[in-house]
Amino acid sequence: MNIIAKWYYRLGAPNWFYPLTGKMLPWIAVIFLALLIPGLYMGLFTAPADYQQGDSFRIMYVHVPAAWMSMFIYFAMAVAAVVALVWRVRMAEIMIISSAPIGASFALIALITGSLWGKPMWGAWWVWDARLTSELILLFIYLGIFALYNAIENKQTAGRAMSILTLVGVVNLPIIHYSVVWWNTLHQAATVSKFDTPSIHIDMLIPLLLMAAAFQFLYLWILLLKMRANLLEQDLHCGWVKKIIWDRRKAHNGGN
Amino acid sequence: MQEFFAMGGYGSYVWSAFGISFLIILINLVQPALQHRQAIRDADDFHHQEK
Amino acid sequence: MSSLWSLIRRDLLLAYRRRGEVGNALIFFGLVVLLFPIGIGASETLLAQIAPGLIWIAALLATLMSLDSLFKEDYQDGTLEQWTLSPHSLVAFVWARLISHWLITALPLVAVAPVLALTLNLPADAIGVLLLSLLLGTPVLMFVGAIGVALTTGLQKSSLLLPLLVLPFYIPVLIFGASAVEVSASGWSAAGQLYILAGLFVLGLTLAPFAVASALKVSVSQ
Amino acid sequence: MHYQAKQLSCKRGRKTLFSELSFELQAGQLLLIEGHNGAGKTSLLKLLTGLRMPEAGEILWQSRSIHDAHNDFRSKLSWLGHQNPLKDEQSALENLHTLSSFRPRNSISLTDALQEVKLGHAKHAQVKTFSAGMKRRLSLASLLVANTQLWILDEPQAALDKDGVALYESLAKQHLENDGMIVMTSHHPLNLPADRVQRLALGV
Repeated sequence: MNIIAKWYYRLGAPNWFYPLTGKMLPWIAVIFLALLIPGLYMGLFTAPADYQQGDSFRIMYVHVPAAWMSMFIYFAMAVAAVVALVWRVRMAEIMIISSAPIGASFALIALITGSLWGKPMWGAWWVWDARLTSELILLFIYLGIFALYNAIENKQTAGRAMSILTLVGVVNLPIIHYSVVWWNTLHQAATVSKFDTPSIHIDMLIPLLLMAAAFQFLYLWILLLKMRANLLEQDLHCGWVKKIIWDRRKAHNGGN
Repeated sequence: MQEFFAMGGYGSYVWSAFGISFLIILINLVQPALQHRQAIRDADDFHHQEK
Repeated sequence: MSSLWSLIRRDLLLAYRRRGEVGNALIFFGLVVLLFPIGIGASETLLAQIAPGLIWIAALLATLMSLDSLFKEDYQDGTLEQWTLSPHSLVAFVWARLISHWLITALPLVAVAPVLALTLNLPADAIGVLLLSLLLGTPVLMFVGAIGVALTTGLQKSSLLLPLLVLPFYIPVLIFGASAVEVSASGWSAAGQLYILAGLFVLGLTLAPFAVASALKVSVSQ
Repeated sequence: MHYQAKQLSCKRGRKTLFSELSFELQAGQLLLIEGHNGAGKTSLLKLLTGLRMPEAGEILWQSRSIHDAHNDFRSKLSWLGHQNPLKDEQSALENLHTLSSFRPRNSISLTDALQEVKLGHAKHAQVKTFSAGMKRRLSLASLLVANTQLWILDEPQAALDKDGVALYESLAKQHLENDGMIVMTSHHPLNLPADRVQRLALGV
């Protein structure tokens, strides 16, 4: 079995996945902070203020990465859904249910920061802008996926039902987005789209890329935390959890 | 230092935006940790009886 | 393989023998439309302005309400299991069931819509486009909604889950349906919107049954 | 023709219903699955029919997995669950016609099948007016009109009176004699030739 298949197979086994990700967590957290701190520093302080929006444009440094992440996480979930449905990999289903709340949180961040960014410029907390509206719909799709999984007791069927819904969602997302964009142009005076990042100056771009990379590792960090918790919760009665408990107890007893 | 917080008059918007965002992120980090600790405790109880 | 038509005929026969239930979606449609003038006030100009969106939203909600009974009975009495285990493809069963359900519940909605449109003072020349947009749109609502129904059929408690799962996917149909009527009400041609609706129609009718079939297989394995 | 299960295991929620369950069934044999309620009988039947995938193990028909795409398992299987797949507003004949459309047909006509299960007189009556025993017999009639080899039945004698049970036993005997196979769950004692019956206890 070549190396990729071996990895792929072992990654699917909880008793291998749980300890391995346990070791990876600290490193991911460190990389996240290493990207976040400079990104925040440059975004808030050194990047020049925008000639039009002044300093309120700095909200972009959390709004835009969050919006990108909410889309990225959904497509990652869609890939996991294909894996879960075609090869019946349970770990992929755990990844989807663990990613859904994270995606919803990023969508919520994008919505809140979007309205905070819009308030000083147009005086309204909520603007039916194409991007904000499709972000709101994406939030509802995330909540739907989460609600479906929790409504079904048998986790095996819940995982498959959720994977199907995720795939149906990924087919619909582009359609929803473009119909909302079209609907927006119909109902609003044709102004430049409000959320296009302004013609970006290089010192403005670097913090944005840093923040985007930081959010990627943040997602990975929360995802692994969530997956380990869900896995442990679901496999409470399994042998591999018993082994982990006994190892912890041995280490604990050995300690004192 | 004072004008730094003012953020050119938009201070309340910028800081509340960053504040709320990191609050949501914090919740997303704390919740799985609590869930994990609770799962460990449940597993401990379950596997304890079967000494 | 019993042909598609014999399946549809059986469903229609069954619906005919249960005439009582069939009118529910229709009554709901009329009621929702009735609520708006009462709630928003019956000034002609205002009503005429919101009429297109209002009729479409009422039709959308009525279709959604009628979807609950799509597979529930077959799931409970075991017919769905018989279908899943038969050598015939489940997609054919889904096709037949959705067509017959559309004929039973959605077609009456489309027939009644012009009358309601007149009560809302919709300009007469928009009625034609209203009918066409509903004829193209309600099947998509039904086929896409059926995916949500199939996913939640296995649940004992009929919760509010179905609208939460399905409404986001109704948005494109609502956008183009309502604007087709609105544009034609103010005299312009609604060809663009209707073509897109036709596109959604074809997409829905060809892809959705496969998703419905695999969702039913999941619900049956509960 | 043989039907085999190897090291099946199935979980409901966190409880393991059964594991390492295996059996082998030849033509002309009956597998009787016994066990108290909640022991997982119906879950096992869902695995055996292929409605649900087992956590571990596999089920073979003609030594090929029943989930194999090009496997004729489903055209050789008749399934009857706990409920009767009947529509109250249809007559007995209409219901039987629908049920017969699910499986490849054999030469027995619908009316003969109804006579065989002693429902000939109620051919055009709506199932709404039927008693539970009559509904069960109507569902059993669907087995007679299908050209299938393997019957998987979940408590076939449920709601049947003494004559009904005797009727079912004769149908089963007849099916086994012409090389049919039956997998069934039951609470009632069953008088069928012992050499043809294999027993499997669950949740013991």
